[in-house]
Amino acid sequence: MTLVFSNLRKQYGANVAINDVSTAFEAGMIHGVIGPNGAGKSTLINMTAGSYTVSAGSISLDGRRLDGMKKYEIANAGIARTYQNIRLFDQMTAIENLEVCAYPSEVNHTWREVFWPPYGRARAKARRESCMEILQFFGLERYADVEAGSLPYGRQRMLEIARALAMKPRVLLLDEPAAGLNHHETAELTAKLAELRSPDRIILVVEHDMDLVMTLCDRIVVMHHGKLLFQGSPSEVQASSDVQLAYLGTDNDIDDIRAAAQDRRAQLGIRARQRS
Amino acid sequence: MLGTLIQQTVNALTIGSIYALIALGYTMVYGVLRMINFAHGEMFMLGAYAAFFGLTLVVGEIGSAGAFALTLAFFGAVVAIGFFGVGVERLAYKPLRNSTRLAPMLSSLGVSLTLVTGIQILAGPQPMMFPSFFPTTRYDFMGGTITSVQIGILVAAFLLMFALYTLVNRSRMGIIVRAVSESRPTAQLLGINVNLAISAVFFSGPLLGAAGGILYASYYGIMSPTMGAVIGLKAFTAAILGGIGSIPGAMLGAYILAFVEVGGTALLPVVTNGVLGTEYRDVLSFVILILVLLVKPAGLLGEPVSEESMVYKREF
Amino acid sequence: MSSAITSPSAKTQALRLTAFLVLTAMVALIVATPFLPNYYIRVANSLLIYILLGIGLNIVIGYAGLLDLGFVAFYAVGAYTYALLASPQLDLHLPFLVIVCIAAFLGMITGVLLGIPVLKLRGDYLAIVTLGFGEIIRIVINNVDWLTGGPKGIARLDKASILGVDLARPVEIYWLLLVTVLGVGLFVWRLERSILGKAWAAIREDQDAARGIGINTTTAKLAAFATSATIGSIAGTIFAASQRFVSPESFSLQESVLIVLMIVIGGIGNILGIAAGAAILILLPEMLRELAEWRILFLGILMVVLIIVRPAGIVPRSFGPEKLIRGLFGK
Amino acid sequence: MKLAATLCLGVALIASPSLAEEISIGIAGPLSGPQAYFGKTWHNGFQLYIDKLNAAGGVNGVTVKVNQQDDKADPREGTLVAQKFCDDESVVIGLVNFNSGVAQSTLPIYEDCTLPTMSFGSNPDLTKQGYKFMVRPVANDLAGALLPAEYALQKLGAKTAVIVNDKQVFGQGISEIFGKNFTAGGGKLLDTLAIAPTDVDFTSVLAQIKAKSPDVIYVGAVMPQLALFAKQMHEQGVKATLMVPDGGYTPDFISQAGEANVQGTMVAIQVPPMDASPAISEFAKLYKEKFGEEAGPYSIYGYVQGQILEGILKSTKGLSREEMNEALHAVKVDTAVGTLEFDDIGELKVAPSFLYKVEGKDFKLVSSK
Repeated sequence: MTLVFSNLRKQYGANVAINDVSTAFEAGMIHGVIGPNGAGKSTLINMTAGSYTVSAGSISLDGRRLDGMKKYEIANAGIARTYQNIRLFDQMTAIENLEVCAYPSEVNHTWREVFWPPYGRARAKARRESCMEILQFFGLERYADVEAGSLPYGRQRMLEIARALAMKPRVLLLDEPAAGLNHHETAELTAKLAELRSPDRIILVVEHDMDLVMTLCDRIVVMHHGKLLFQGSPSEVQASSDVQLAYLGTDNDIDDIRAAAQDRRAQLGIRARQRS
Repeated sequence: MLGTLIQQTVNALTIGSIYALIALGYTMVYGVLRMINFAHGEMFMLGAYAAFFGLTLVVGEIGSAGAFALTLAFFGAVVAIGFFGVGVERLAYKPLRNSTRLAPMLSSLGVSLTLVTGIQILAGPQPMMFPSFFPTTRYDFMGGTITSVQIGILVAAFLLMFALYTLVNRSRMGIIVRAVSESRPTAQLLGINVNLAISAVFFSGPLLGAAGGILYASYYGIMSPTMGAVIGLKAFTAAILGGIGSIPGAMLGAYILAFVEVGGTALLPVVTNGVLGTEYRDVLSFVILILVLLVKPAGLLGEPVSEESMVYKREF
Repeated sequence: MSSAITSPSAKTQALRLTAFLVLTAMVALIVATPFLPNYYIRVANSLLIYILLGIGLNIVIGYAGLLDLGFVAFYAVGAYTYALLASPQLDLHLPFLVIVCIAAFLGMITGVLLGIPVLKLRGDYLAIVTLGFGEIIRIVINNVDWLTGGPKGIARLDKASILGVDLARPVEIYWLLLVTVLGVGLFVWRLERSILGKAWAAIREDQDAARGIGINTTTAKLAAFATSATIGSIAGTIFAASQRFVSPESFSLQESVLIVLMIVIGGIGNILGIAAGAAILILLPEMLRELAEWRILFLGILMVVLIIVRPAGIVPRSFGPEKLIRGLFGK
Repeated sequence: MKLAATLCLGVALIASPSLAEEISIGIAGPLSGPQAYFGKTWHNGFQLYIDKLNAAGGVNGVTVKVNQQDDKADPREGTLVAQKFCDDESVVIGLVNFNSGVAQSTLPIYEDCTLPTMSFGSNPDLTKQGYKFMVRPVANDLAGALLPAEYALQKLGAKTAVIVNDKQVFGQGISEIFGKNFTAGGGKLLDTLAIAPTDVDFTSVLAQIKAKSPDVIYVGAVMPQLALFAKQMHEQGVKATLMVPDGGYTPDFISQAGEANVQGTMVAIQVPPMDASPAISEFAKLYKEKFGEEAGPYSIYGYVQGQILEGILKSTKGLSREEMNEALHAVKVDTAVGTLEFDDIGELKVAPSFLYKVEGKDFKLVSSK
């Protein structure tokens, strides 16, 4: 199973955000996408998930074109994502956030569920059980019946990943999963994500936290100014002089500050408008 | 034919100017609070009543009011309603600022009901005569007729809108208001006094609305407690048509709506060969609104909202 | 957390008592109403119709989070369906149940037809466009005189009857409405708990994220619109059958706004809340009828106060029928 | 729980006994909302006469209590009020519903509980449905629109007319009848234009009319639209004779439109001239004294209904609803607007009709029927 970007391009007017990116992501691995702010990392995720349209080039999963599909169709094709600014269903309980992911496969039985109570009860029970397993995996089972919006920030991050998993995805796109987490939580997250590595799943992580990326990822894609700068294993990336120059080099300090500022904003729960 | 055309154009411009004054209030409030203020039409009504009773209080008999007294009444009333608007915001909307979006909207419905009924009880439910703020003279012009009152309304409305536009774009307060409209949380982070901006909006919106109300009442020579409801709905439609949140959009929407209404009255029976009469005028307005929104979902001059930049996840 | 752990039984006890009191009061009222003078039965009928409308509109507003200000259009569709098919107007006199089915179907179709063009729009734009549709339908009804009688309306509608039993006296209409409200309420309650109901909630909370988990928001919203329209149309049919006269003034914008207010003041997304909201907005003005316009003033002020004190409504979303029943049996 | 309290309270109220020598009259109309003005001033007119009656010790010792209710001009609220009157046994006559639309939904209820009513709605259909317990003490639209059409054709020599109506029951009904009479008499109807009942701006409609230059414009609407129309018509330079129904027969019409703008306007109403009858001038004087404002356009009808009630109380055999109904149908009474009696379907036997022309600040009688 492979997710392929070929000659991918995104532009807003004259501003080119993604410029001719071609690469492939194999199943069974965790892929990291790194790069300075504005390099186009999140844009890649947003295009893959159908939040942004593709200006040119294509995205395909096992030969099936994803670009041009509607957002929900992409999700149903097996692409699940999390968001940079957490987007849970705040007034639904934690477990409902997961249960609702069964919608595409079960909606056709709605009438049976409504008019035939035994069937409804059986479905509800089955849904709850399978979702409870996922919650348990993330250590969230005691929050199952708590409203998602009232969970602590770190739990919300976890819950969002749990929701993505409840979609039984083939591709998991994580947009800065460690943003706003403290060291302890980041370590916990890293461990959980490592367990998610599976031969029939592609995992893509966009992240600023270098420790997390370097420990977790099997392969890293480095973006710079909308272009693909380098790809390879963590050690190769660390060894690459190009990457050092462009990313880990002189700009490093300022980026740390930016990343920290971004995390702080996320912590405050602000969903500020962003001009792309 | 040309006479009719000129006539209808002047009519549309007059009505459009009044719609615009009110639509501005809707759009500014929406800009800073993302709230539909259903009580805004009542500011329009209160403006007329305030001017009328202010005048009665000062001069005693309306008929004897001189130009000075009328001017004084006009400005006194609009400023009073401006402060009243700020007070209403403090009492009825501010406690709900961090609540759902539906809550302040429905609170404003309650305010609207209270104000209309309050005036009905205080001043009586009957329509009342309103003194004309301009002496009425008719000018015949290429077969069309223009009255001095119409000219007065056009001039006054243009001046007010120009003043607002200048304030918003040039003054410090205008910059603050625009910053808050752009993003309230960011403005807050930057240390901008958000409350001040909101108060400014709730002062100037009702002020313009009240001015519209006085012009309107003196144009038609009449005021009634329910006059705000109908015109408020139309102005709101205009604001949405132009793209709610956008100040030029509100003005554009108002004039377009006025031209659609006038054009509908004039042309519907002709175009449909009598099948649809003038009674379908409002249907035409709404159909045009819907068509515009289908092509431009955020109105004519509104900024489209991209999903990643949604300020609010929940729409209500 | 810790304070809750100290006295769980006290909390359960309190809940059980509340549940018991609320349920007893409701049952007592339902049973007592038919024995009251006709005026009270008529008031109860009015209340039940608004509860039915509230249940219908709540699907769109409370569950799916779409602000629909033109709900009254569907109410009008149902009412005029009955008026045209059971009156001297077209000299048609179909049986009540047949008309209910036709009206439900027409309501659903109208819901879908109105839904398709507007569901792309967000929040406030959706509100004004639905409002526009409501007004369009009212204006059209007011003007196609040859069919609807125009402003004069349609009078002398047939008495409703089911299987030979007349449904015309206030108490008969009361039973009809009660059965309908309970049936529809149960249906909607189960619908809310189904997977579709959960999808509506997700759309309400964050429709882009809902798309992101694979929900076709267009069809889910259309389903909400259609279900709500069907219920509104059924309510209209019963309204026409009980009033035996319909005219456009019953379907004004104010009615739509009233139903929205009812839902929000009572407790959005909750059937018990709708009943509470209807009680305040329909019963209270009726109780204060002698005060003429003062009652409206009072209502306006009360609205503002209630919304400020309880922005999420009198009955919280979580305090639904389920909680009531569970509370009673201490589960 | 609130509900329970209400209901208990209500039961207690109903059970309270009423005085034997006092009857209640239920009167329902819009007391809140946009039409509150009409309902209120109409009710005031009635109250005025009843107060006079009670102050004089009632009729044969029977005093009258007024049970005033707000129907908000809404058929649904109307039915609740109707049931309330029905359930209250002390109510023996209902003066009901300013709006024909509301009356359509309440009359069946009154019929069921045998409560006699004097209906205010002027739509001709109301009396054609076989109700045994209703009369209409006001002229219906058929009478109201005949005289102006005849006068326009015969006295003004008008050949063409344009009709404007507000698409409400009254406005549309009466203007259609005017149109029929006008064309039946040989006139030509150039156009019928509709306005919304909430409109205040008629300039665009007037521009349409101006292009057609009719001899007569008939406006089927109510105040204040009539005044606004007259004012704008003059301002826009439309030259035609304006004819309006009874709503215009009020000093407000002249003052709100502006004296100069309504000169020559014709108003049709069933009320004889104020100076022709001392009763009417007395009414106008009393009203102003009591309520501190000029009488509303329909206040005189309320006053007349009080006079009819007095007539009934004088002639009735007893105070039961049935007996009152008989007396109501058989009554023949001199009122401020002339002698009134009802035919077997409850319409006025002779519906007087008068046509006035605005001259200066006054309405001058030009024709009657």
